[in-house]
Amino acid sequence: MEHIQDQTLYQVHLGDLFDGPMDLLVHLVKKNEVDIYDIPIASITQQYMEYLEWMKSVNIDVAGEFLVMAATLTYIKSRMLLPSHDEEGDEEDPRMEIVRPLAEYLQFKYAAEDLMERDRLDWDVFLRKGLNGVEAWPDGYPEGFTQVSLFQLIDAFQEIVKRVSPRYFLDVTPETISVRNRISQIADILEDRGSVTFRELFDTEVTKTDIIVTLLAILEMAKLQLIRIMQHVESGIIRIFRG
Amino acid sequence: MDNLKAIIESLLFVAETPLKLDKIKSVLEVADRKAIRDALSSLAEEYESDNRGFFLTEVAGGFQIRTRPEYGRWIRRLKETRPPRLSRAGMETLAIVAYKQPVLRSDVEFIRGVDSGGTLRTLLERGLIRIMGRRDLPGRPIIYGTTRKFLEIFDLKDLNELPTLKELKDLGETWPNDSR
Amino acid sequence: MDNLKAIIESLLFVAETPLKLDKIKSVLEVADRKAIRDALSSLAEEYESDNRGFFLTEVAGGFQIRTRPEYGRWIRRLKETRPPRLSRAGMETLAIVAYKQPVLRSDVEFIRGVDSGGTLRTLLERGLIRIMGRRDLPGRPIIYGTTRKFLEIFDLKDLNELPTLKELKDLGETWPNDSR
Repeated sequence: MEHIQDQTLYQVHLGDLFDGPMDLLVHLVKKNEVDIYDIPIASITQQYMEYLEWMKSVNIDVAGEFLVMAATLTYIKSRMLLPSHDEEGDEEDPRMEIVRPLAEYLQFKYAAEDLMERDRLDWDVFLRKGLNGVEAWPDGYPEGFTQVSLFQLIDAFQEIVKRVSPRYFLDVTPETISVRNRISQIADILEDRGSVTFRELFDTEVTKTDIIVTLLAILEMAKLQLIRIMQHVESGIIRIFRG
Repeated sequence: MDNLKAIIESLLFVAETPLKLDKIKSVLEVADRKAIRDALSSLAEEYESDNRGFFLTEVAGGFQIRTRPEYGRWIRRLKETRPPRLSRAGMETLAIVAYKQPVLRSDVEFIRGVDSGGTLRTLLERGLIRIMGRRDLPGRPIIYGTTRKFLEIFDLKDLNELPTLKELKDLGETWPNDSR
Repeated sequence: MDNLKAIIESLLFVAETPLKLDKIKSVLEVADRKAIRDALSSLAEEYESDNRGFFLTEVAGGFQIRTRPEYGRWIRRLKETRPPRLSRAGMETLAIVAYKQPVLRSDVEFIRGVDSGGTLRTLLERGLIRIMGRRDLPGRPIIYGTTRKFLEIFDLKDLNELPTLKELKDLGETWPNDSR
């Protein structure tokens, strides 16, 4: 038993060393100092495989993404071995399948480095903050109150869910949120103007989903008697009033 | 050390409590107390003669830059427009209203398991929630929803920006080496 | 108003987030935007010429006083700041969101080639990215973008200030640091 425990203790994830197959590939291409547009695919594939083998040998859990990339590399290697069917050589270099995503990924690696080189707040530059508000700020806030951000609101939400059953929130889905959002918007319009024509509420809709969402919002509001829906006897225009 | 005065000024600027001379001495590893003291007086004089919006004062055994009292009224005006602070109960209640609106007080209390009348009233007063109408039920209970001010304060374009539980769960755990 | 410059300076001194010109205008009830702008540039110049320990910068759509980067090491000593560790994965993901926004989780994962849920969540919790809305696709997937805090932390006036991505043809000449 102890032996097994030891093994799991030393288990490392390949992802801890490399963030993913792209990251490993960048490392190999860099180590070999080759042009990414002219990757010696056979040699890189071999090194990639050796790396995976080494990882397995030291008990590292190789994630699926690494295997997918291994398959892609092997496939490209085999395509390189086949003679080109197109005499004029118009056929695309099979390596492009990996070069394009690699180049794009590299762009963002550089961009991340550029960001790190800027004068970062709370590392290179600092603000004046966290004063307990004695000077110039005499009327402070009551104790026990904190300033809020969206994530704190979401945190509060998750806390409640942990405490009570998640089933109270089963009705919170992207679809119902969009209906709730529309209800809120219609309430805004009615607060500002008192009433609105049925038609107007659909004027800005662009997609079919939007139209359905607006319709569901109106129905829900009518059910809760937040609105009254009236039709003009002569013109036939339907108008929505605050309930 | 070059720029001793400017470095001390930057320390004073970020210090959250009055900065003791010995603290400056140890941070900068400067042996000469007099050099620090000279830099401090020269900063104090410059703030006076240059008519800065702040001054250097010796308080509670240390040095601190403070805004001039005569500008207090403007600073209070600035601070009044800040987002409100909310208690834990306030956040919870607001989260329930945001996610479950249009919602009744009894729904909120059923979920939270505690009386929430006072919290709802506070949220109403702060303009974060509003009365959308009344249910056709005994006692005509109030229906609550969030306001435009709520969206502004939480920097939301609309309620569609609220993630669902499932979506939060799908994102999985944070990376351990990223969380402080 | 007398002392407009000094009053604005005191506001900048206490503001916790970059102060927008319009905010200064409304707090001070000054109609003249140019007077405010002049006061701001004159403050910025004075901080330079007087060799102050801080400088005035325009960031995230507002103005803010910050300590000079060359004194960062002393302030870190004072505050005993530990490196604000965002992992390489975090920085990569942040860069992708910054440049490709509005962006879906699946777009990020396509580029990085790995699951990025946990990293996105970390960035959300740190307030560096935000949920911008949802795409009109099955499952209404969340759209991500960067926040004002992102601009503040990386000293950017706005997103247009992000340096352009390196041309693909230039890649491979220099290599990103392998900080492994």
